[in-house]
Amino acid sequence: MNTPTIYRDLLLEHARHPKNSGRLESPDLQASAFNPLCGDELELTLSLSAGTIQDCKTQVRGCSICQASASMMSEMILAKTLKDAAKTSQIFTESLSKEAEEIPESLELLRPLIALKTHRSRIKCMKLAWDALEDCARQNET
Amino acid sequence: MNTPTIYRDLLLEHARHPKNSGRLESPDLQASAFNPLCGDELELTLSLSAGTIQDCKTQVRGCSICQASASMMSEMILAKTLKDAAKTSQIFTESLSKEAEEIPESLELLRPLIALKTHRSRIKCMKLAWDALEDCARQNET
Amino acid sequence: MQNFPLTVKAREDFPLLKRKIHGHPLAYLDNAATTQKPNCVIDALVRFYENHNSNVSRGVYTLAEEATEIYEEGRESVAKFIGANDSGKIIFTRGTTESINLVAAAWAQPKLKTDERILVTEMEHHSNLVPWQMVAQKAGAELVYWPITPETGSSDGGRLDLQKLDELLADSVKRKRSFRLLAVSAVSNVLGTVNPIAEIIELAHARGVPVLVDAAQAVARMPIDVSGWDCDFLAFSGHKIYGPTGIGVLYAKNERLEEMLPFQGGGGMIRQVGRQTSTWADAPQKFEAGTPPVAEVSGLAAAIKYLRNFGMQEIQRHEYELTTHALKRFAEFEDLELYGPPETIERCGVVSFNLRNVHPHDVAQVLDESGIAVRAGHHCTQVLHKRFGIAASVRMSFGLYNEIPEIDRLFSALDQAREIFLK
Amino acid sequence: MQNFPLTVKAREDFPLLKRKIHGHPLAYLDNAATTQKPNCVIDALVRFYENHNSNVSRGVYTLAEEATEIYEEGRESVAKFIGANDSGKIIFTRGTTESINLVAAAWAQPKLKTDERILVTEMEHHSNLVPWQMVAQKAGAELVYWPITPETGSSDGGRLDLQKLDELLADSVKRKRSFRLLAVSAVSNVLGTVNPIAEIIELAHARGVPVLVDAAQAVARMPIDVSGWDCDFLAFSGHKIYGPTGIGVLYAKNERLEEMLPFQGGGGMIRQVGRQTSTWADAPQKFEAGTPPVAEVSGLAAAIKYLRNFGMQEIQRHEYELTTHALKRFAEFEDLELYGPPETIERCGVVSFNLRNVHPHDVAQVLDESGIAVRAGHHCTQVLHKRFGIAASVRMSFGLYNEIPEIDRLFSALDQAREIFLK
Ligand SMILES: Cc1ncc(COP(=O)(O)O)c(C=O)c1O
Ligand SMILES: Cc1ncc(COP(=O)(O)O)c(C=O)c1O
Repeated sequence: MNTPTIYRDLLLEHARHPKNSGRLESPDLQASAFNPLCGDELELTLSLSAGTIQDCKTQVRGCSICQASASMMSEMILAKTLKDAAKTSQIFTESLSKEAEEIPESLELLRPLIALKTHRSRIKCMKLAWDALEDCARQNET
Repeated sequence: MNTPTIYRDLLLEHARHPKNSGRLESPDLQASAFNPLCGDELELTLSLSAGTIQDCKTQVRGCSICQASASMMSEMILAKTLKDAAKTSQIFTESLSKEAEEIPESLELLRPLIALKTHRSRIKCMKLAWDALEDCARQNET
Repeated sequence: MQNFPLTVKAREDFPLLKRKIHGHPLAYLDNAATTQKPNCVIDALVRFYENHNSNVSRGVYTLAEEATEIYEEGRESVAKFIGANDSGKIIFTRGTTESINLVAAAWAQPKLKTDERILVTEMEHHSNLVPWQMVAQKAGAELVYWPITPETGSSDGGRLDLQKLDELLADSVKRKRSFRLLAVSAVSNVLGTVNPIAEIIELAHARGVPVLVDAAQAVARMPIDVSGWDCDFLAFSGHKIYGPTGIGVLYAKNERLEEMLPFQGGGGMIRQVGRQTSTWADAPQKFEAGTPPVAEVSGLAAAIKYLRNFGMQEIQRHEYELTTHALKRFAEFEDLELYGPPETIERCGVVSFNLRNVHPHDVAQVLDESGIAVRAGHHCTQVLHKRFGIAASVRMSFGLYNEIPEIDRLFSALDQAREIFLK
Repeated sequence: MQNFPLTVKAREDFPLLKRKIHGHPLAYLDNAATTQKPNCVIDALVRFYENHNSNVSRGVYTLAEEATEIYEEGRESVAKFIGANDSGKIIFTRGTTESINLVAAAWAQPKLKTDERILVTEMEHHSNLVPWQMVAQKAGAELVYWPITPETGSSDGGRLDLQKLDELLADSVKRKRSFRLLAVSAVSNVLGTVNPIAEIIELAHARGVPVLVDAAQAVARMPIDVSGWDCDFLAFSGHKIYGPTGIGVLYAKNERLEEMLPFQGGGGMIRQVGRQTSTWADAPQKFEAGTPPVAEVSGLAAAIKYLRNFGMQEIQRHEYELTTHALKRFAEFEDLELYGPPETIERCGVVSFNLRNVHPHDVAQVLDESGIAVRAGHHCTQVLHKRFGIAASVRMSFGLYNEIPEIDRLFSALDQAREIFLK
């Protein structure tokens, strides 16, 4: 993938052994995301307590990048408020734009993903889990 | 018009003083033709006797080529059977195709027009009167 | 004779302008039909095909990513060029005609009710008339014409009168027969009239009427600002702004985009396809079924870059001076009938006329013999021509490379037409 | 290793094939998405823009006549290429997708009755499915699927069974729910299946059902004979037969042409335009509203000439040998799932597969690192992919310039994918 081996290994590790994989039994929020270009699908289930993400799981049918991103996300958002998690998602989106140069400190964990941003066709794969997260945040607002 | 002056003068003479211009009072057949590219219009009126064209007139709103063609046609078809006239029209059409090299003897009179056939955009102008003639022939058949 | 630094520089960029026609240098004065292409546009096409050609959006390999990038950057450059704040509002089509048909089929048709009407003007191009006729007919509705000001050749001929628009709009409110849409061109392709689009849109919106702007003639001739105008839809063609054929643009503002049903069905515009029903991608992809014209988009982006280098204000000024000169020359001849506003201030780049008692075809052919390319016909505006009581006219229309001597050559060549047909 | 004189000669003609990707020579194996362009096609575009560019049909000056000639000669060369006896049956569109939408809107929609149905196959591209879904939905009608033969990977998987068609047709007669149309592809863009079009049309016509042939994949791969087949409609894209983007073709036979209402409204497709109603030009102009893609037509004509120089039979044989080789290689690997007929005789040029337990995206990206361009995804055939119980697949598809070593490189690079994702 044309990224330093260390990043690649990190991603593959996540893809092979995804964190928080599956479905919560009785989630407070759930959202699906779909990539029309390849048919990949992802379902995110969350449980909340006073606005804070208590538990989360992702069920992924997707490529290694999509799976790794979902796995990393689940690690990052646990114990965050849903609002903060959604904000992280936005910062992640911004850091994937062509112009963005620096990677914000708060996204250090996502560096292996962001390193792949020159592969513009894979951005949607990286974002699928985060799209579902933002969807949950929207649901919670209304 | 890039054709020898003698042809051009012949055409202009016809255009300026068109033969058989106008409308027959009580025609046996009549047909209109229309050029959608420039909005030119032409009306042909014919009187027949036993299949032979007794009289004909054309009412033209068109360019010099369209007018000259109508004028020449009216001269050529008078006293011909409508069938023969329609056949002449078809031979004329063929002689306007890109491939046609020789001008058939029967069309000698139309040589100044046929000489302009390299101007493909003017073919429709040349054919307007003849289209109306073929329309009349079709009406007569049915 | 004035000196045009812009032109002198520009002419070098257009290889076709070097052509000789019947032994004469080409004076290309049919820019309202299509413009010539600068080297940078031709090069963009070649560069795309030689280096980046691939299908867009659906591939993860390098070439496909490059092509997708070129395509989406093209969208962004169009957005910036016409003042749209979001490239998601830019839909690529085949041309102005398809853009307008898209609005007709995907937005107007599903919405139009029998008691509604569509407002058009008498100066519209067939491409901004016939789609509305087709839509209206299917719905059992009708077109209403905003007439042009009456006196041909007089100082107020061939324009759109805002007061008249206000009356039409007020009347429609009174009669409870609302207008579903006002479809109006920014610049007439026959009269050259520059219509007051900002004011038109303001009046129409005050009565709740959305406005589609046919900017086919305007985009190459003046700055466009869809956001400032707040127009609902705007359409134009690549080939009329020094870009390639086969590419056009539809801009739609968000509210309208949301109201639009899909246009054509096929690859790229879907989300999920079931056996009987499907769901749709988001705009703009929703309206772009099938493999898009990627090479053409790269050429269009090159054309836009070229125009921005000159500056649209500069080009506008240039065409203004050419038009002024042409109108001045018309005043010299009694046998020339001029259509449209005789004041340069209200028109740009396009001048149509007739040489009395000579058919426009004959005039154009004689001009061609001197290497001057002008158009003869109804220029796809039969309603307008009928309004003037004529079937056809001769049209000269300018581009950024035209020069005053070319216009003078036209007036000289008209003498030959007089000589041949009127002697 | 075999030697392909055709390929060796052809590769020189395609500038893009000289590109290096990540340091490797490009192996372009995504020809089903779009083909690369030979120099003669690129040159045709440049020549048009540098020498003849002008709008068609409406001008009497020299340039306009040249452009019109180029456009109409392009129509003739397309007619000859697909065996149509009359260029008047050739309608230029934006691509296959638009051609099919044209038939849907101008022919099927006005005719379709609620109790009629449209017959499609499970292997159709979204562009030959979604338009029919849209038409059917508006009419309250439905699609019927002619299923593909069942066993994937077995010797009769992924084909269309003529006996099944006969049953479907007979059943429709019995139930008095006739098919308005059968829409079927000549070659599947995923399975590579070559469908027996002549026999299909014969069966359908015997029951009075018109047939639309989606020839997007077939036209670059085998001789086409619309007259011999007696097909009602045939659609294809320029960009998939080594021609430019932005151009497509719809062939329609006379009976169907006469039944078709206009498609889009605008310049060029009219006869007379009144204030409320208009009349239409004859076919094919009736269906070509707006400024046509003249440059693209000149490029398409150059592509056709290029293909005729090789001979379609020769190209077919070439792709047959490539496909045979690929299928032979597949037999070596247990972890590769192959879709579609495993016999070369029934397929051509397109081979889709999956590496078990590795996502197609990941496979394609690893192949790209070795300079091999293949497609990963559903290839605009979600219905077909669902039929196989998968979301996506990897597709390699050949062009006349591909060589056996490129296919071998792909199989070697698959080892790297195994190494990375399955170790
Ligand atoms: C079988 C088939 N039909 C239709 C299409 C659509 O062609 P286009 O995208 O050029 O309109 C394609 C290719 O994408 C195809 O392979
Ligand atoms: C004002 C106007 N509208 C629409 C069109 C149609 O544009 P196109 O033929 O590129 O679709 C033209 C030009 O032909 C035009 O001048």
